[in-house]
Amino acid sequence: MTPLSSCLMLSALLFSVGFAGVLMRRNAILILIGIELMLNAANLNFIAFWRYGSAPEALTGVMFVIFSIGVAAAEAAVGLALIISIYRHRKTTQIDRINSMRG
Amino acid sequence: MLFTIFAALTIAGAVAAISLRNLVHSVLSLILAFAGLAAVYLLLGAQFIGFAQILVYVGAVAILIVFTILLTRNDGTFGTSSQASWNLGALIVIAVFGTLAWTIHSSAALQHALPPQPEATMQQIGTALMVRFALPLEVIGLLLTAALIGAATIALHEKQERP
Amino acid sequence: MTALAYNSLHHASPQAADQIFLIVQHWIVSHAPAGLQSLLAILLSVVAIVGGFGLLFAITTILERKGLGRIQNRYGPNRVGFFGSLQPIADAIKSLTKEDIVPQTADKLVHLLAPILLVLAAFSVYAVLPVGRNMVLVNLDAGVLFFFAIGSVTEVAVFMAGWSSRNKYSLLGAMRAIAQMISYEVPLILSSLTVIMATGSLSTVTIVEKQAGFSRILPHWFLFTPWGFAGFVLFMIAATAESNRSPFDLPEGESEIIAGYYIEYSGFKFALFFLGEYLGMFAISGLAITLFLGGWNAPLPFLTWVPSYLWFFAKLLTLIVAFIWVRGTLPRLRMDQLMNFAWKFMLPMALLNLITAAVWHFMPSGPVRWLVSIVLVVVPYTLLGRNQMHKSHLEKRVYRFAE
Amino acid sequence: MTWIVRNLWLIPALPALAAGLTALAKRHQRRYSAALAIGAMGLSFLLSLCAFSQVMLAITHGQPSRQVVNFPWFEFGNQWLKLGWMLDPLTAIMLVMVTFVGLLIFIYSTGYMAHDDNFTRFFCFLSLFAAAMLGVIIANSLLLLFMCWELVGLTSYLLIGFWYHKPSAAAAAKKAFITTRIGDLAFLVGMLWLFSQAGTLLFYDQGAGCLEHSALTAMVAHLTGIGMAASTGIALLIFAGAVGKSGQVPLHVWLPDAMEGPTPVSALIHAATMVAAGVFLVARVYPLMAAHSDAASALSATTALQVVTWIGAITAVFAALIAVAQNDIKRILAYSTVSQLGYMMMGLGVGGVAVGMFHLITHAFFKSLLFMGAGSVIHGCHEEQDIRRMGGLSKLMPVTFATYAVGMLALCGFPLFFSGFWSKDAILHAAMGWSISRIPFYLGSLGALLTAFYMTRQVYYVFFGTSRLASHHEATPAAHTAPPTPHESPSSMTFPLVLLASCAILLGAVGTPAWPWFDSFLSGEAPIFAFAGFLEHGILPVMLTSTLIVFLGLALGWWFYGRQPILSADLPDALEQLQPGIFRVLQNKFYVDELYEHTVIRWNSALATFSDWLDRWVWNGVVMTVSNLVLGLSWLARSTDTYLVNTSFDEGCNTVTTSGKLLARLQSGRTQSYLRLVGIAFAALVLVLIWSARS
Repeated sequence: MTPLSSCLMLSALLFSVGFAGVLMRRNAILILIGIELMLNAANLNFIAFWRYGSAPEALTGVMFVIFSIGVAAAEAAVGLALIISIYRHRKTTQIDRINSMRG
Repeated sequence: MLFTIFAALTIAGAVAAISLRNLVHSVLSLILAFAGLAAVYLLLGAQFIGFAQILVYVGAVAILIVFTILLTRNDGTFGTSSQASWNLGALIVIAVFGTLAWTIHSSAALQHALPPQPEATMQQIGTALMVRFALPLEVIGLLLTAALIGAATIALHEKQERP
Repeated sequence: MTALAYNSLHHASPQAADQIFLIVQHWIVSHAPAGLQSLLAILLSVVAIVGGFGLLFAITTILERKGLGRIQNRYGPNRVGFFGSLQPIADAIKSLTKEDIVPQTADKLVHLLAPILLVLAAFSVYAVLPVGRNMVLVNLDAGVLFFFAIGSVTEVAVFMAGWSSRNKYSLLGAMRAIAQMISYEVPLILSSLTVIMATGSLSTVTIVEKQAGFSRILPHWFLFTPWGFAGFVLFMIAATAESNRSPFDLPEGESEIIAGYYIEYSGFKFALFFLGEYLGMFAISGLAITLFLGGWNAPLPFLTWVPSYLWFFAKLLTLIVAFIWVRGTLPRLRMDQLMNFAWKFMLPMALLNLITAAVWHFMPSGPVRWLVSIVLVVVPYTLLGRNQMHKSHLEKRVYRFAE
Repeated sequence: MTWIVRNLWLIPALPALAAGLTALAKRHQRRYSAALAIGAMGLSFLLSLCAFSQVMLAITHGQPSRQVVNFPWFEFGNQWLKLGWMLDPLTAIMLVMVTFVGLLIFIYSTGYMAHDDNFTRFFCFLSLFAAAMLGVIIANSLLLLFMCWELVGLTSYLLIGFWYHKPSAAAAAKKAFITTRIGDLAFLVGMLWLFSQAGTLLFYDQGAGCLEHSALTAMVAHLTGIGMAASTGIALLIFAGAVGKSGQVPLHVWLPDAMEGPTPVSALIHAATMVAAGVFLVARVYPLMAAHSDAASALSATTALQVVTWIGAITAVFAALIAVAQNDIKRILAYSTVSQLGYMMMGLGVGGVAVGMFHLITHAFFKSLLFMGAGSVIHGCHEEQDIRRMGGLSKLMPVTFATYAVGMLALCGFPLFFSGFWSKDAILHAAMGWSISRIPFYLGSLGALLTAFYMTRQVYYVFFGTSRLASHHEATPAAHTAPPTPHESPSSMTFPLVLLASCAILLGAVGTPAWPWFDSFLSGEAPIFAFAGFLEHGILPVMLTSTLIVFLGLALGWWFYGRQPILSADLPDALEQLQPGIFRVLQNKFYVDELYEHTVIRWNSALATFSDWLDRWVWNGVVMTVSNLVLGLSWLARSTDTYLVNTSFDEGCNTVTTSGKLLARLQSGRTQSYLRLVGIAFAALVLVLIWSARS
């Protein structure tokens, strides 16, 4: 296994674990945790491709991750604010009880 | 060797984060996963990203999640979904991971020779951010400001509704 | 701590006193087997840091107790040793031999891990602090970033301690501490950004080197620029809040929430917390010295023969004495005052200070530059301060919960 | 065309602007609103002086004295309706008079209204009035004149009813508005007739105006069904408007009641300017009034002018008779105004524009002087208006007394030194030479006698004898115990009095027979100074006669009221002791109000009741029948809709709803199920891509 593929495998595993958290847990906060893990897996991919890919001096991967981290911070802030707001109205953070958008 | 240790730490933290029943334990495990990932970044030579990972994820996002957990009363009935949907979810996750793993394994992009450690000094990153990526940086700044105000608005509204 | 340092040793023999620790380290390492030499060098440095700052911790405790005693018109500890000078040893023995009590409902693992994580994080940041010429554990390219990143781990440790104790005072104290630390981290980082802008580097070593030299008698410290002075004051205020010291000691205010997040800790774990707190204070003071006070550089041109590490520790002790003095003088703030101060005064001032630094950078040197920069610092300070003073309207506190 | 002619519109526009700005002012911004109104008026006065000097220059240089500016307003059909303004001697003299008197009255009002809560509203209305009045004066179109005329009526209504919380004031305002409306209706009809005849409402439009030769000839030639020339009919209808506005018999009833308004209003509107607008209107359309066919004798007066003369003469005597028996200081002056307006009409009828207008101008000055003097008296006597309860004021209010005496002598026509003498003399002289009849001359002389008499009576009541104010206040349960002493008014009120008094004396000089400047100015000629003017036919006898008449009136007044000081307010009048029956008739104004009450108003209400009945039973029945018919039709339509159209449509809708519900099952609202689908889709997509790449 080359270093790149091991990095990618770690990323895939991390992504799958995060995805499992999103699919298999019902608490909104845990789902958010899963999403954070998936985002981190994506970041790892960028860094891995920057490290082992071609033209690393352009720093594209690093830049991408910097912005990704910024966006993730914003996402976490807004997501958690939404969870607090939902909790205030529905007295629950269980995602399967929040189905007012049901058709 | 080091990579394997940190990778194992990351995965262990991640698995614990999504499977532990206590939410605070979950977050603490998540911090472990983040820290492990930061170490992986350092191993890969991305010093700035590694420290930024710790600063943002451990120092901010995790603390934010902790605040949310403490601000919402979790009555203990949370946990996994019903058995059927749990099985279905597990199946889908395994399918996704299988496809990903198979794709990585069979990818032709991995046949390159190992390149030397690239340079990513702070000087370079700073120059790139300030020159080539100045506009995205501004946009991120705007986004963060908007998110800050938005989050505060969402979480702080309805002052009058309280009797 | 590598070949570069080694080389400089031999060519700079007049400064043997300055480099004595490096010479000793090198001598010890040269007797070890070749494969373990680098590891041993690092280990020796770590031991030196732990030992040195541990000793400083002991000195500071007795200094603080005696100093506070004098300020409060009493003697302080005066029974153990000469005028109570051996009190730290007695304290250490006491805390090591006391029973370690863990509450029945506590989350035992987290309860145990919290003080360890705190002390680990506190020690880790010393890795990038240059305590003397060539005396830094690792010269990281992103040293300041490393410092702040590891510093933020402290918050996690505090939360772990507060939450795992299953005590409402602990939890309240922890939440207060985290809120306070996050709030003051913003002005802290922003005020240090001015120095990073001025030097163009995140490396602590480079920053110190940029402050070497003198123009006539005045050293090239950033303290002696308008933005540097303002940044230093802001930094020190934020540092006081970061290390939970008076007047920002709400998280552990004895009269309000008993002792905050370490209420349920006793014996050795409590001593670890105590150690961690003080180490954090030393570290952030060390960073202040590095950023604004010229690091290990001598303050006057004719004093350069004094060993560099002595200068560092002299400056550190000065700052510690200032901390003790402030603690003995100022009363504690209220929570809302604390937050208002952080967001309505410190943050705007730090942001404006960034602009001041930029103006300073782009203007030609001369008295006009001084004048403009001083105006840019003093006018917002006056206006913001006035604004804060006049807004002291008293009204009923409104408590909000996420109900 | 000079600057002032092009920008003549500024003169009314400035007060209008001031009125608009004052309307926006807050109630407490008194100083601001007063300054605004007075400033605008002062500017208008300056502009008017410019205009006046422009006309003077034109006359001395022998240029045409009339200049007009016309502009199209809107298009209807294939015609343009045009409006415009003009500057001619008549306009110029009126502009100066109105702005000057208006300015003085504005200044006077700041003192008189100082304690009123609605100070700003008052100045807003006053400014609006001034704007409208100036608009009337400069209008070169009967339509524009009519619009401003109606605005004048509106502001008059607003100002009479200024103290609307007083029921009498509100009623007076209503009365004034409705009574003048009768005249204005005739005016409107006349205007429409004029438009249908002449095709334009512009007075002068380079030969095409309705007052110019071609249009007049056409109208004179056009005979109506009853054998009267169209021009005569139109002139009479327009004159009816003037009768209403100028308070001529039989539409005079509103003017005395209008004294309910604040005294500056009475002085400005109901003495100096607005009521004179009727006279001005007649003067303006004088070519129409005097238009006669070439066949008729040029010397004999036209029917329209005869009517004007008779109405004027009757009004002059009628109102003077009533004035003799009134006790309210302002009411006496009001009837005197009606009487003097009659003189002006008579002057227009018998002597032409110059004679009537000269009296208008002199009257404007001395009558506003008298009104403001009366206001000063009322102000000084703490809102007392009954002359029987005054007395002895000559010592307490010396300035007011002196100026009032000047105004009174001018009104009486005291010989030689007062302007009223010359203007009245001109009218009497013209009346004596009237070709139709001598009766107007005799009526005018009688009026002059009565004028001198009732003014003497008033002055004796008000200024001589002892103060009778206290007795009145003892009779009423007043809060304050000490009887109030009358006091002199503030300088803002006395200053205009003095200025007006000097004008009332000096103005006579411009219209003496020796130097008929006024006459020649109006006709656009340079004046000639010649003592020989006195020696012209009939001048000296008439002067002597009128002097005798005036002295007789003054002597009679002294005989009845001045011989013995009036001691008590409750004593009956000297005339009443002599002839109680006649006095009562006069005091009740010949019962004209009662006559109207029992005739016109009663008929009107009967008609209204009948209309109401018609409305309720006849028209309503028709409407109800139609509506029931429509209801029946709509019921039919609804049935069709419900049972035919809706059923099929409902079926379609149900189908759509059912299918929508089926589709909605896909959307469970649970995020996790969506994500599961996303996961499956992702895996499937990757597999498909790889598989397709392989094959």
